[in-house]
Amino acid sequence: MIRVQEQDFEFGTELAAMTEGNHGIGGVCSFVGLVRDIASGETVSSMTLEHYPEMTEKALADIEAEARGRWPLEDALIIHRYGRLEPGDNIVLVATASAHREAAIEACHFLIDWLKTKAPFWKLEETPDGGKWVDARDIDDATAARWVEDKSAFGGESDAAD
Amino acid sequence: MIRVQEQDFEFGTELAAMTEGNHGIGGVCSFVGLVRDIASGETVSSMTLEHYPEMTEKALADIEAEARGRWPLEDALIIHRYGRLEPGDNIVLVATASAHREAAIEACHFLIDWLKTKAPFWKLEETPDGGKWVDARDIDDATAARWVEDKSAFGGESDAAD
Amino acid sequence: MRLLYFAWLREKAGINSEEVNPPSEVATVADLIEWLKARGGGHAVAFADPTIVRVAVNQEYAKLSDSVAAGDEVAFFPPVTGG
Amino acid sequence: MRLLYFAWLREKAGINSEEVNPPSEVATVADLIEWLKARGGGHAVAFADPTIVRVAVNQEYAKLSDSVAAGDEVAFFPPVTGG
Repeated sequence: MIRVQEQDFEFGTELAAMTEGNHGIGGVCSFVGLVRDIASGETVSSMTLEHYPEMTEKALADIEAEARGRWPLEDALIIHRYGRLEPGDNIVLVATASAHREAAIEACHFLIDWLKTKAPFWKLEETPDGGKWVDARDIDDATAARWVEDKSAFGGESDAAD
Repeated sequence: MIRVQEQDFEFGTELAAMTEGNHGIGGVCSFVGLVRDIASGETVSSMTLEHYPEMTEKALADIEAEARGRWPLEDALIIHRYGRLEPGDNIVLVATASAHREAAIEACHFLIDWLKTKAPFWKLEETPDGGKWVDARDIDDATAARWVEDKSAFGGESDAAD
Repeated sequence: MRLLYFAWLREKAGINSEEVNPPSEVATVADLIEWLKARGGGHAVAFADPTIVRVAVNQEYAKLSDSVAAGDEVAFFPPVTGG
Repeated sequence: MRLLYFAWLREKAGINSEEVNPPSEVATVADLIEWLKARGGGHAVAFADPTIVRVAVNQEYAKLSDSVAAGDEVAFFPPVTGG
């Protein structure tokens, strides 16, 4: 499931909902991204996330479908916020549930890496020097590219087409 | 922080406590292990975790210290339950917080892999055929061994002795 | 053809969205960018370095060589930073 | 010397813990296991295949060649399955 929203989320509630009543789940892996109060050595007072609404939900749904094709998941969840956030605020929640811990962990890792390079969001950080658009980092492309070549143990055995 | 306890935990509360007031955290990765209702094709009605109390806390603290030495973590948490559990019950929570998402994800993955092979717990599954001790799997040793050789980007640059 | 601009491309172009009717020689994303640059002003600044511009055609990521046609929605933006 | 048994080793040995005073020739973990096996009964069953027995001396994982001495706490158990 994917959700794109301005309001906050409560991950205890979200994760409990994933596992509720499904006793085939052996592991749930989650990642929460938060706004830091410092970036590149500068104080950050706020971060505003802009996105491309007509495209975002489709892009996130494609990323979720890719993960479900690669790993045997019982459930997958992506919640991505937009709008103005402050340090300590939640930005994104990714969670994966599987019978097997490796599948849950790898799929969660994959989802957050691909969000970085494939989800149409842009971040404007407010610093003492004014607003600065966060640069995409080459390292993020490299990290995401790993999932194209280095198939995981599960991914390599998957029937899914890539 | 590590905790070894019979009672359940509520991971929303635990994760919120990790990030509360620390705006240097950019990512929190967590893994929850749960009791499945099936194992090796057999129905599991309960799982009883036995442990070695005098050793468990020390072993978990060593594992946590190893992770903190390898990755730049703002916080790390391991909660491991013992006693009689039923399908759907939580067994273990591992959570890591870092300024950087890769550090949080890799450290979380490391912690759960090392718990499998280094934390002195044993699991007795109740099935229609009676009680069965869960075998340690060779795959778990292989997975944990990866962290000895394949140092991560962060781990490889760490000052920590191994 | 509907054009959308995001993040600093939006700021430099000075516009969120616009409807355009490029001439028929504009057949690809690259052609469209050159045509927009030639309009000067904010567009010339926004597209000064096309290598750092990312594009989506009808909400799908596109390459410079991909086709564009009347009725398409074409979005221009910097490399994305989701997550 | 205090001995502890866990999981199926505990069940096979038929005992949780015991105090023992092995002779001075028992210098290593391997020696201790052989001495315990020689006692027969549940211990012989528990230690039938020493390669699948794991050991901790004073709450630290130990190898078969590691030393044991009076006053030590020695625990025997199957490979652990935490997490």
